[in-house]
Amino acid sequence: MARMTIAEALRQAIREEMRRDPRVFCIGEDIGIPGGWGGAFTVTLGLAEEFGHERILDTPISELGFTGIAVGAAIGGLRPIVDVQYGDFLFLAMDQLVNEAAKLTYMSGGTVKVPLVMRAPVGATRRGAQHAQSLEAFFTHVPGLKVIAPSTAYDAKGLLKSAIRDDNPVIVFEHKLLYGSKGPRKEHGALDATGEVPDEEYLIPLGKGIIRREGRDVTIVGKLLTVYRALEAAERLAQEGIEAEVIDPRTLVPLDKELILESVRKTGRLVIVEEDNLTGGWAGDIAAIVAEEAFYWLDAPIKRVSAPDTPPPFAPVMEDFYVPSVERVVQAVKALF
Amino acid sequence: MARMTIAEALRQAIREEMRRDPRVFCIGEDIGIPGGWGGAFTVTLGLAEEFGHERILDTPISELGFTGIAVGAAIGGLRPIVDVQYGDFLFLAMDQLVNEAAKLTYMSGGTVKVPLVMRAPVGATRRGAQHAQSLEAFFTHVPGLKVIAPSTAYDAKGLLKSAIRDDNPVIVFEHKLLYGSKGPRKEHGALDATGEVPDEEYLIPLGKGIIRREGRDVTIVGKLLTVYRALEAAERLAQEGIEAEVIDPRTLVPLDKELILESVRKTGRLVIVEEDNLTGGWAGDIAAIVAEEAFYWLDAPIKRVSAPDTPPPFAPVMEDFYVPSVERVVQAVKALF
Amino acid sequence: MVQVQLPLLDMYRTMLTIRRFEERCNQLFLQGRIPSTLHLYIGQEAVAVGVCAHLRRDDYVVSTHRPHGHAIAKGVSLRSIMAELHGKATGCCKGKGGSMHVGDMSVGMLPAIAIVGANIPIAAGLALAAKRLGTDQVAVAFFGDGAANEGAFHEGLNMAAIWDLPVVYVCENNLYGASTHVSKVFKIANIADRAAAYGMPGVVVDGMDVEAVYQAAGEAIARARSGGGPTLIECKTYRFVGHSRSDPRTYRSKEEEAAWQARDPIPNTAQRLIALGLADEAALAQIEREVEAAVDDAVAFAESSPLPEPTDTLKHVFYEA
Amino acid sequence: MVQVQLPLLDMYRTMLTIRRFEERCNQLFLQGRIPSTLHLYIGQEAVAVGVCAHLRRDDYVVSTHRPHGHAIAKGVSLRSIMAELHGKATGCCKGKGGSMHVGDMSVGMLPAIAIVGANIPIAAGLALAAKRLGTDQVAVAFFGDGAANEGAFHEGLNMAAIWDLPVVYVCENNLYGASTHVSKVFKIANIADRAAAYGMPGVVVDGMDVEAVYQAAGEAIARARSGGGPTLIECKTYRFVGHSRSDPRTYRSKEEEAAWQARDPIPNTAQRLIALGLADEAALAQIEREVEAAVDDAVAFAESSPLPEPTDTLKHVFYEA
Ligand SMILES: Cc1ncc(C[n+]2csc(CCOP(=O)(O)OP(=O)(O)O)c2C)c(N)n1
Ligand SMILES: Cc1ncc(C[n+]2csc(CCOP(=O)(O)OP(=O)(O)O)c2C)c(N)n1
Ligand SMILES: [Mg+2]
Ligand SMILES: [Mg+2]
Repeated sequence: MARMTIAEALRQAIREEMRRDPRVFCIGEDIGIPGGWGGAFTVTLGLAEEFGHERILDTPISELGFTGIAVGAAIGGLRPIVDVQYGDFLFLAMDQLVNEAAKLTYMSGGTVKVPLVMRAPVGATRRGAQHAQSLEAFFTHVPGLKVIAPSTAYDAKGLLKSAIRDDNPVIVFEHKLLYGSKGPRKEHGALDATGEVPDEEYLIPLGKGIIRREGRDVTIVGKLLTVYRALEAAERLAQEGIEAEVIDPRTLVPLDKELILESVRKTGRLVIVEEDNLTGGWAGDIAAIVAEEAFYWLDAPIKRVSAPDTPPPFAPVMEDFYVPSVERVVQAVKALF
Repeated sequence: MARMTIAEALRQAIREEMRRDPRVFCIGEDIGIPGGWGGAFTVTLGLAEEFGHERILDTPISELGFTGIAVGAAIGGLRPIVDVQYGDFLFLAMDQLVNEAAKLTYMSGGTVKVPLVMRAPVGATRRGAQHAQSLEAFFTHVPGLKVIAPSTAYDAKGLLKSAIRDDNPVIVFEHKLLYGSKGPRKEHGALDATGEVPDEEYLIPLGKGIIRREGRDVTIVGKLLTVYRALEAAERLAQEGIEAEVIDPRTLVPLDKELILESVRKTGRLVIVEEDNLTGGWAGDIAAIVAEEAFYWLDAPIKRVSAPDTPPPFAPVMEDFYVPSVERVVQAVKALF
Repeated sequence: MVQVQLPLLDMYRTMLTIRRFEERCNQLFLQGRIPSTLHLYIGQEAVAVGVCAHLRRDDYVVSTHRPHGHAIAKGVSLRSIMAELHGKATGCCKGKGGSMHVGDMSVGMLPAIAIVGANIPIAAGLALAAKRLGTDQVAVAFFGDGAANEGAFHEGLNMAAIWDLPVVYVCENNLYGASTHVSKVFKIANIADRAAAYGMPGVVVDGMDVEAVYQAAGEAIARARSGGGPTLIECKTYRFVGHSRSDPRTYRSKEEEAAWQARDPIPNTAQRLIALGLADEAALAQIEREVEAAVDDAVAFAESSPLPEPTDTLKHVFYEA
Repeated sequence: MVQVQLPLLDMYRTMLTIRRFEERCNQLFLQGRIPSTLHLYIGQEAVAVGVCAHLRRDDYVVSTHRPHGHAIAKGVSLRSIMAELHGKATGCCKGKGGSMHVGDMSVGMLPAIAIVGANIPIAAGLALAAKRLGTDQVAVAFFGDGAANEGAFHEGLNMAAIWDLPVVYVCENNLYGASTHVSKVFKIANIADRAAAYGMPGVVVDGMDVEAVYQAAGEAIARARSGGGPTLIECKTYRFVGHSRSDPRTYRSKEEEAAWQARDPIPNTAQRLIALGLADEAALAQIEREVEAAVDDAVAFAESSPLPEPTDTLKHVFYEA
């Protein structure tokens, strides 16, 4: 067992998979430059020293292009791990992800495989509207893509390793405030998401959620940063006698629907918390599933605690209003009783 | 009054607004070429003859670029109407739409305006995975964009005119099977969506939905093509004694939420029908709103009738399975009783 | 110029196969026997054939919305293409793809990409894989003049150049992107000149002359295969038919069409074969019959093939080993 | 070369203002008094200043993640920039934008665009509007070497060229895109050479020499304003500081930095001013004091300004007349 940050856990996953399989390589901006930062959040730091610059491949600033190159490389027999410095830049690469990566297996009648991993940092961190968005809902909506969203170091490692071995395109959303990036890349307001990671190899299968806290009164579903908000809210609610069950799906596609449904069937109440904008968010999907499949078990309306329908603002005082707070989660839950 | 197709109604709206306001212009691929088609679905046919090639501006195949040019032109005082030949190509222009067009007003503290209209054809029409997608959910999720989805000629004209006069970016989704494009651009399987359009000028305000059919037993919400599927299903259900109310929101952002909530409060049952993929679709959002805000009026689970979570397949026999059928709507409704 | 042994007779046969195959497609389409839309390659056959004549089975081709010619030249079976166009379960994409996505990776033809320009970085990626795996495979991307104005062209060519990837970019400049003439969207005369922006060699070739295409492609492919990096080849060509189904082509003149028709590579190559003594009229007639028979066979195969099950829609979203 | 009357003293003052303003920003940042991250322009001042010296108030500038220098050169008030960096309600974007989005349309400076390359087509659009409205305004897009590898560069420059738009593209080649040296991502020596791919004039300029920048920009802006179309100007320059907050710059050598520092446009211009008899030491000292005072004033304004209300978050999603 070793205690490590999510950034370290991701790095270890990449290192182990690169050692295990020579076809695995990383491609992105500023990921392997000697003297550089190992990507925007240090995840690939030091890997070029071990694997060389062919396998930690620094690119021009050409998100559409290098994503397309990764698609081709994946089809050609490699296993690329692509990254963008901020999730917001995925909009530039969206054609390659949605129209090509996600569809080529299907369009080919199942003969072509595209084993590609796309890593993207999300979340608001004082940088304003173009470096802060949560992108999950744009991609959970795309058939042919798998989507993971690890919130602990243990999960980050186990899920990323599974993603790398998967024969399909997998998008990994990583929250900037959870990385635990150090030194100059440390983030203001970051949470301590360090955790124990076993020394022996392990994988976490895609599609398995986890109950982070058990409770009988209400189900709170969170992902990434909002798992922590939900847990904190649960502690506060417990003091008032409300026992919340907190679920972290970890994988968004394929979704561990049963875990959520079972919990709601037990608690009868559901609050979904995410950092993304309310309208069209992933939370709506969870609400819709439950409203269809666990309707008769519900004792109260389903609540979503999301960011408002605005772009992420810059000023800290507004950003703090934008990002769902523990207080908002507590209030939403209490409104159900 | 004149009977016209949606393509004609859109063309008339553009013509009237271009006559009214010299700042309005069209920009896109193959929209004004002499001897050409007037865009992929004839909407701009003949307009270059009246307005010249500066105002019906044919572009290179550069979706990101000409969308960005439209953003700049809008800020600079013009009122661009941009189009892509198929909605699927919006993924190439997504950065300009999401990161720039939608956010510049906000990022500037409300001082910059971006009066831009983006027109995009959607829907499956025997062309396979890259020319068939429904794109609505990708854009209703973006704060700062308005989104309209007209399903009749009357609405198409009135809404597009409002969109052109709006000081914000508005995305217009148009269904290929509803255009009524003629001659060589006629679509197989097209519906007759011709309708009466008044001779005198009218506008339809953004944000006002409409009840297409009244009923007391169940609310069916559709948009674009699925409004027609819902209406047909309603006729069949009526024969079995179930009176469905069919709602067409027409504008997706801002949404006429009250119209839907009121209807559900009356009927106690809700089915949402859309051509898009189930997971992450717009239908989920409607379900979530109702599960939160009209929960105590619901007598049954909320049902979504959507395309399955697959890319659009090519073979007609599979495409027909993919696109929600009247039969599926009927079954979904009956399952609620 | 290097003297090469031209497989001219083979190339003639392949060009003719593409031509006859597509003429038949068009007929079937007009009769309502194949659905959807078709982007025919008629007129441009010398390009696909001149290039693919150099390719090994394991080399890659990445094509566009107009892929039939490339697919045939790369060796995808006529049967499986025709069945795909019919939306049959026996199609090269099991009916999932359709005309714009025909392909068959077992002969190195990726299902075609109908997003203009999107195939350009993908081809670079295939080349990157080949280079990294040390296979000496080459990737070829075909694309039109229109595609050269997409951002994907810029980003893809630049990375191909800086990493010396074994990829050949073949721009088929047929003067039009849909209805739009190149003069409206380029201020430069030769798209090949854009290669200089990436430090890549660029060459202009007469795309109606299969021998010229063969020559230029041979050099570029040899360079790519031997580690010399990418090339941009611009082939000046022309589609004799509409952009897609039932395009009346009123955006261009009959004179222009006639001038290009006069340069039709198929009769011209026939004449060359005779002039060079590589074939006589009888041999050509024999080829014609064989090609017709192959097309007939493909149609018969397609028509007698089963439809997919409706629920097959749900298959192949994810890859299964 | 055309002889121009150089506003050298004004340009010196503006360069110095940018320098002192940003040095102060950096201090405040390190003290934790301004949040977020900063991309400082220190070292590149001659570019913004040499270009903007030609611009009218109603001309447009569209900038990047590194916009302070462009904003100051275009005339955005120091107070409103500093307040924006502090996240105050009095900021030029009311606290909604932050460092990467400073701008003020009342002086023609669009809120900066922090998506690398995305400002390039937007500038072409502003130019299109100016041309159509007949205002003879010019738009300038500043961007880095890194941006020249984005698809937006390709698509934007091509359309600017084919439509003869009044736009000037100023590529500030400071040798690095973040930590990546240009030699890793370009196979060509001069980015300006890419202009040829679009049929546009391209020029290389010493970006450390404000007079040279002024000269080249003057020609390009005059050409644009008079209907002669766009130009790509590549300014060879260098940022003396890190890419963003607390960048240890370990990807480049101290020698390289020192060599460029020796070409610092601010002391060099000071010397020129003295040599040309346009200023003496006393006058320069006076400018220095005035600049310091203006920066002090901006900081005082920012610090004493009110914060936005948390619920202001909900305002300005849509435009209200
Ligand atoms: C990104 C994108 N934009 C637009 C289209 C619609 N479209 C299909 S083919 C075509 C013209 C392509 O021109 P070119 O690249 O010259 O190829 P050609 O059709 O001449 O073979 C267009 C605009 C598309 N498929 N993809
Ligand atoms: C589309 C996009 N990709 C990546 C980034 C992250 N990023 C910010 S600045 C930068 C380097 C930009 O280099 P260059 O264009 O040379 O400008 P410079 O920073 O040198 O001024 C990068 C990669 C971004 N903001 N936008
Ligand atoms: Mg063409
Ligand atoms: Mg740079």
